[in-house]
Amino acid sequence: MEFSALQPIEAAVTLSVIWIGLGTIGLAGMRAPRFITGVVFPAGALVSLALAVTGLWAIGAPTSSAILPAGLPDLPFHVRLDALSGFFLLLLGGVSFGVSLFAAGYFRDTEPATLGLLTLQYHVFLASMAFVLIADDAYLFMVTWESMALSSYFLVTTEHHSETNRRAGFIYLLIAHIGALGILLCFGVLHGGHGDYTFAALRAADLKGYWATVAFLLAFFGFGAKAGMLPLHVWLPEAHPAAPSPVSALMSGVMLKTAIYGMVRVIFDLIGNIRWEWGLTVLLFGAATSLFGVLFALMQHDLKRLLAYHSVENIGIILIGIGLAMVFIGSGLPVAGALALIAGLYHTLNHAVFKGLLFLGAGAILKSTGLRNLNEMGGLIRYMPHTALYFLVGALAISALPPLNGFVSEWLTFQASLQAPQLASSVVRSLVPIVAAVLALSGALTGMCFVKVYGIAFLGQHRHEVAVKPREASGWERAGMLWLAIACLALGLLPVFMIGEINKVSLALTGTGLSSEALASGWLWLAPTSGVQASYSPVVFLLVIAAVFGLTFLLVRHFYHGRLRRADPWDCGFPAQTSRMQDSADAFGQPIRQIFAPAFLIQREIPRADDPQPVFTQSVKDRHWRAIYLPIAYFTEFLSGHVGKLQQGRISVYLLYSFVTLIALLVFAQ
Amino acid sequence: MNVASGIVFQVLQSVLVLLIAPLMLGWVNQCRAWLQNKSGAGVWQPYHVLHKLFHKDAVLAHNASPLFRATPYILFGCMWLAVGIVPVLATSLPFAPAADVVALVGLFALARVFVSLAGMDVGTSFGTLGARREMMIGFLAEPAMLMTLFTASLISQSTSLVTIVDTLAHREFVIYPSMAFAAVAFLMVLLAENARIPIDNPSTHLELTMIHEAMILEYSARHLALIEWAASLKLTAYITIGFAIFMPWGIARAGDWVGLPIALAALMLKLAAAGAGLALLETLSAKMRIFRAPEFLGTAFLLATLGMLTHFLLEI
Amino acid sequence: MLRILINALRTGVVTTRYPAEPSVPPERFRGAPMLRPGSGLPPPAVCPTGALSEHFDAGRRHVALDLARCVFCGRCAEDPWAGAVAMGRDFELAARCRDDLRIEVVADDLTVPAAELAAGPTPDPNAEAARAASEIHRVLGRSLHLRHLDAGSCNACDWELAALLNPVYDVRRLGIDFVASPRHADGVVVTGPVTRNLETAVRRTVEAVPDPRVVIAVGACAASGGIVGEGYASAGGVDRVLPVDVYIPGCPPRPEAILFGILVALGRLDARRQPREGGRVGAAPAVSLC
Amino acid sequence: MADSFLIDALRSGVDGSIDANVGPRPSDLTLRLGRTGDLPAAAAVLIGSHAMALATVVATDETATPDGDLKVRYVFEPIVPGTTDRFVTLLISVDAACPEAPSLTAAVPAANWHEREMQDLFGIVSVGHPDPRALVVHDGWPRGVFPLRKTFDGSRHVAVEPADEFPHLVAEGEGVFEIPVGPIHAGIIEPGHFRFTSVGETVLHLDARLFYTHRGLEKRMEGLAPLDAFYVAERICGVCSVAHGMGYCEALEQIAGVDAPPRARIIRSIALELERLYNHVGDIGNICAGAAFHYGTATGAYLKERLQQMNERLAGNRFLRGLVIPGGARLDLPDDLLRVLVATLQDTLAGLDSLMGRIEANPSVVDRLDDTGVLKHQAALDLAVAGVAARASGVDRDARRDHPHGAFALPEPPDLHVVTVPKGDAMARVTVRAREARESIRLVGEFVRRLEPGPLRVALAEPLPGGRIGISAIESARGEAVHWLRTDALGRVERYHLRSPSYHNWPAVALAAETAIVPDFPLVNKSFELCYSCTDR
Repeated sequence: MEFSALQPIEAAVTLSVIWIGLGTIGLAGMRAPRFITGVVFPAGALVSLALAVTGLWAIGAPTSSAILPAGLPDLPFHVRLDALSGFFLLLLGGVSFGVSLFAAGYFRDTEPATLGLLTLQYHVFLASMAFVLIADDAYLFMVTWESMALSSYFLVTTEHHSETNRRAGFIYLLIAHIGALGILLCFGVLHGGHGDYTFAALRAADLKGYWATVAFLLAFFGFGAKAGMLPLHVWLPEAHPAAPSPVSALMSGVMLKTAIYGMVRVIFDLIGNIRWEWGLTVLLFGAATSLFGVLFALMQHDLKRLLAYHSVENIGIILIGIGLAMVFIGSGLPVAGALALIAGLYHTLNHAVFKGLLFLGAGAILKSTGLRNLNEMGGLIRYMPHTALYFLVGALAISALPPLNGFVSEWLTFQASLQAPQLASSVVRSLVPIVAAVLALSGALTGMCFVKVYGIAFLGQHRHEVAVKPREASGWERAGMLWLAIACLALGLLPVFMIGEINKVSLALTGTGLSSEALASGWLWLAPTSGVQASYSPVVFLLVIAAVFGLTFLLVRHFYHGRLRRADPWDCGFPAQTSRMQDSADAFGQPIRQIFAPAFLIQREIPRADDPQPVFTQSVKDRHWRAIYLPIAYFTEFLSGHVGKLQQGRISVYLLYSFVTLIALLVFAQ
Repeated sequence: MNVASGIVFQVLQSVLVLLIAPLMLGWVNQCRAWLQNKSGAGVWQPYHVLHKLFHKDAVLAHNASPLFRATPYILFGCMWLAVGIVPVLATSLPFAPAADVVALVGLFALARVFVSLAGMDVGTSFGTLGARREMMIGFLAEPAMLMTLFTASLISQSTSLVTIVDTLAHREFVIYPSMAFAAVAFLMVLLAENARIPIDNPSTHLELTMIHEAMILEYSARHLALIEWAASLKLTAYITIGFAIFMPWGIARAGDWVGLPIALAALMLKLAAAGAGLALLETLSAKMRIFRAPEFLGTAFLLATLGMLTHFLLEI
Repeated sequence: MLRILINALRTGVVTTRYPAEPSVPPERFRGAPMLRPGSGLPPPAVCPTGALSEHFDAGRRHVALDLARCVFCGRCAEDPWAGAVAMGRDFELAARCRDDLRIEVVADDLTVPAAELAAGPTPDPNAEAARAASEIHRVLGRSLHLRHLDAGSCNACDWELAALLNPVYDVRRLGIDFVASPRHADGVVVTGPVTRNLETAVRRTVEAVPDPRVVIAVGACAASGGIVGEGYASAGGVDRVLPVDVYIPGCPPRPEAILFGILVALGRLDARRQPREGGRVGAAPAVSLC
Repeated sequence: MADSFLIDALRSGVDGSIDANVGPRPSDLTLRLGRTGDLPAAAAVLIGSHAMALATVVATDETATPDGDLKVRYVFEPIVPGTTDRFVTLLISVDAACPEAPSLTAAVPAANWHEREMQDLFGIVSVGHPDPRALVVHDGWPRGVFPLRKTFDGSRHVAVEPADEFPHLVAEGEGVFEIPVGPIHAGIIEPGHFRFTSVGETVLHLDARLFYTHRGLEKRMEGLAPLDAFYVAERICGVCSVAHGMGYCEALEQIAGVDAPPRARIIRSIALELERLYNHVGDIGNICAGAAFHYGTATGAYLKERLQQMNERLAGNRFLRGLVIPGGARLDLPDDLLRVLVATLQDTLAGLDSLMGRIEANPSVVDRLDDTGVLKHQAALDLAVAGVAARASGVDRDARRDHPHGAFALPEPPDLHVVTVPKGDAMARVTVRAREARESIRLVGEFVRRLEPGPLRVALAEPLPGGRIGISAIESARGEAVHWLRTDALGRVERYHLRSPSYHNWPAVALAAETAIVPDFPLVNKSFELCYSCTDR
């Protein structure tokens, strides 16, 4: 009875505050690491679960909002929880549950001092993400946005003694703030100088002429920078690997999604009346991002960097979905738009789940072997079978293979793109399929990349002569991975339920959802438009394959026999086989290097034929550095000559700037 | 649709295709032998081979993982599902809604990923080398395949094969330029995906040049049998997909019992022709350099996309 | 392109029908030597591979010819022994047992019909081997995949094996094929005397073949060491390294001879060991399993 | 005269003494170096200023003789077309107690394997050799045991010992991996181990390890009566049976001081050309197999089969064994067989032309062959590459012209057109083979026309004169093979050495392969089509 009075928003706020509380407890109790790993993190995990439930609840429930008893004088914090926020809270809670469980095992061997701080930053990070999702005014949004950036920065630089990590952190924060400024200005434009900064006001404000487009562009690039969209992605492959693996999982899995949330919130909700030109922009940037992301992922032999580049790719795929939605809505096809939006959001969720899982898997490997370089791994399936299984699920999911979840969202995206014929402009109509082609290509390339990852890391012979045999991950860690693996399966096998939920989001956001017949087709059959047009049933899929598997197995045993003899691998009669005689990660990527050579910046030295000690070296770099960032760097250097006083290169200073700008705007607004 | 008849059709087709797939392979080999002035092993040889392989004792590498042992069964399952979904004889298939063309491509991708992983499992140079090449071919073939199928699906406004067949088969004959492009692209993809010349040489004896063979060098006995059978199923599946999209004539409508014998006859004729054509292609041309393969499949991809564009620009 | 098709069709199928129809080698062909009992038989020293041997039993000179060693050079059939030894045209010499390849005649007594003097140890019908052979026939009878194994041959035998795949012989028509991996194979055809440098490889390859499997020794070198014999670099025959199911004499055996041998190994044909003109002696088909 | 000029040049080139005498053949020259250290300098003079190439290197164990030393003969031959048929031998004496000889490899790359082989079989250390790894003897061969020393009993089997891994030469670097292939290959091919290092498909380095088929045949022949040893020589290699048998015979006939009668010479040459013909035709077919061009494979195999069936009718053996015999020819070619021969060659010619037409008209095949496995002209010269491989890289060498044998040694030899193509890639080697096959058909026709009735063979003295050396060079299907034979005091074979063309060509294959990608290696290999068995012996 008491509970029924409780609003989702209150629950959400409370839970986020509990997180902060847990963080402080962790800082306080840094003397007792066992307590932190054994209690605090599991507790945080439970909070995550509760938050997920709240989110699910909020999607169904009517929008609830509140005003926090905090904030600046006569500038209170507004919070609001609608279906969209609910969906993202669900994502945040669901993923962080698994990650926190994993962390409980993962951080066991961290030295207490670090652990205490880490716990604080970790939970503050979670809480600020939660607040970003429920913030209902630009002010609170920016504050939490910044604290999210800051806490994640500190997490990235946890191993701050390593130069590369510090550099990574610096680049991260730099680009994060370029983004933040974009967002800030966008709010400024939306605000247009009257009313206050509650989203309600911004929503009400109608922009005349090109100002709407300006706002869109600012929001797009502002959030794009955070999401790791091309060409603002360069921080991502630096920062994510640097962080401890659970944090990488959170950053890739959840934090990027807050950027997606912001994008959707601002463009669909605050700006409103979308134009298809905007959609096209998003679409094209999305396509480019996904293709480049996967191409660079294929070039990596550092597992975590590789995963980070895949985050770039998946952000691209999500953007394709959202872009399609905007194109359709912009050209007056709300139903198709809803389909595309649902595809985009569903992929947001899926990517959160499987990327979280994969980063946790990478963490497990790193912890038990101390390796990040694929060229030194191999044969891990024989030492860590559980991790191998969970990682396989994640790998299949990200490779968009049926019957797992990655495939569902890509399938929906394809279905959305096949609505193209309804479009009026023949140019857009024929551009959409090309984007679909790019999507197909990057999907296939992802498959190749994860065959490389899995085959080289888990299969074959162990390349790296480790003193101690790699150990299987601990119970907590396995629990975390198992949760996410199950999520991958569930989202893959029973997509209809989740799509129903997201449909509510779309209804709340755009006013339209899927067609009635699409929803009529029952839990078994996924038919986004109508059964006649397209349908897909993962369950039947899985059942048939499983049935044939079992049947053949039994029949072969029954009619013939199961005799088996173990022998050495076939070696052309040459006994001395070494682990050096299997493809390396770089070798596996070689065809791609060859085919897409123009995309990369390759330096290589090939030994001469008659060289007595031939040595081969090569490095593959990201063109964007040379093309965009170095010029800017030179320019800033040139500037810093003049405004050296401002340019201290210290993070605090940058933070100061952005806060000052923020306050200034607010004051000016008063 | 009458459920009972549907199930009968489904079972009938699944079993039939399962049984004639090796025959298809035998027929292709026989034609190739004839074109090489040989008397050939006869069309039934694949069955003898399968029979023998099932009888033999399997040999497994010491370090082979469960994944390695499971793969043949998974592969077989995937391919059988594929042929169960494609309307070969009739369009009334209860399983058909389980996967549209996109899901079908996904299915093949799943199989390819597993066989590649199995190739890398034991950790020999040939296995990994084969897996690398297979994935290289795969990632190029997959989008091309998707584009081809999209082009086909645009005409019937549906990605479900059943609908495509129903619309294309039972309407007055029209030649779509987009379909012409798509057909050529599809043929190229078919050759690549089934490890045929000019991409791969199914009868090669040189490890260094192998693609598909290299991955399964470690397999023996029943595992090998399943893989071979799955390969023939894959070939049949691709060819029947081709029929379903580009020459769906003769495929019986839902629950049309009278149409069944005609459908069967038509299928046999079409398969025989396709097999002979395949053998001829393989005799006429040589295998191309491994790095020409991307060009080849790139061309297929462009052709398919071109087909789609022509559809948008000319046919709407 | 079209020209290829036309050429192919114009040429038509050129494959032989052997073994369905017997094949007659040209008259200069040097097949199994035929020893005529008589004093004219050549001394062992004549033979470059030591295939000829003689021993005296009860004052009688026994001359024996080991077909496994013979390289069919025809030197023992040249003057002055042309009368005593003639090169026959029989090429279907494959046998399951080394001893079946021994021809022995009494040189200086014509009263005793040579056939009864099959002094060579009469092979006892080995039940185990018989069962093995029957299983091989049952499992591999209609599809035999072979792995070629060059154990140091002079490549003549290898070329003849390769010739089995050419349009004229096309062994595939008999369900026989050569495969890339021993894992896919049902047996190995070994050529060459097994050199020291290949001994390990030979063992490993046969080990890699799934059961049931056959080992076929093709050519004089593989069967006995042939012209190479035993030496610091050669084991002198495959059976010194691993058990052999069928020996195919010849230097090199012609493709049809190899084909015959393979079919014998499969139990699809019987080794033809019945007495011939000139006292070729051996076990009857029934007992040719050892 | 030329000799004195050459000798003076050498004398001025080296510090130690040189005593020169004629031999083994009247036209040849043997120069005994007083100081072994002079060897590189002397070799430099021959190769540099006198345009010669290394023909063969023969070591002999003469510890039993009064000299009580080991001797090494470095045989050189002129490579300028049209110079006289001659061999120049540099003879050095190596102390049996500490057997060391200076390495020529730096100056003469072709000497590389010869010196490594010497090291394995005679224990003669070549000082300063860049790559002194074992070549002929493999894993676990006992230390200090040298099979070709006279004291070693070649008839006893040396057991295989477990050994630590052979130090293959591989490339290093991030992501570099190795592809080991062989010794047991997937196809019906001879055994050899190839170790590629690569990142993906491009070959960074190739290290080939051969001599798996080393049967110790040279040792096997020692102590045999030369007439018995002939049957071994004929069986060193299957597809070079005629060439090697004939080479041995010519060396033997030199020692015996007899000449094979004209009819026999012509029959030998017919056999030699037939061997070349079926090899070339078969190789073209196999190259098509390498490119997976099934029509070409089948047609080539069919043409080859028809030729081999004809061989069987002519010689009673599909590899023409038993046609050649020391002292002449063993079998005559009566007119009816000659008619068969001419007829078969006619439709072989037609078939070959049609096949080549199909290949050249088929872009997919030509694309595979063009620029595949290029062997540079200079590399071919440095490595003294022989035969088709050399001529396809624009090196104009052909033993039939440079060292006339068989019918070419007759008073008025038939004119021979030596085919050369500059490009050095697989296509060039195919072209050379095709043209040479046509040339062979033409030559056989001419031989048949010249065939006069006459005796087939002359008797050789029994026993043969002792302590004599015979040397001969035969243009086999794969190029010039150099035979070196010496009889002992009792007229038995004391030492026989065969330097097959493949022996010099193998290093070239490794070189050419590094210009190609991994999956093209089989094609490159087939385009060279070398024998393992005559290399390993």
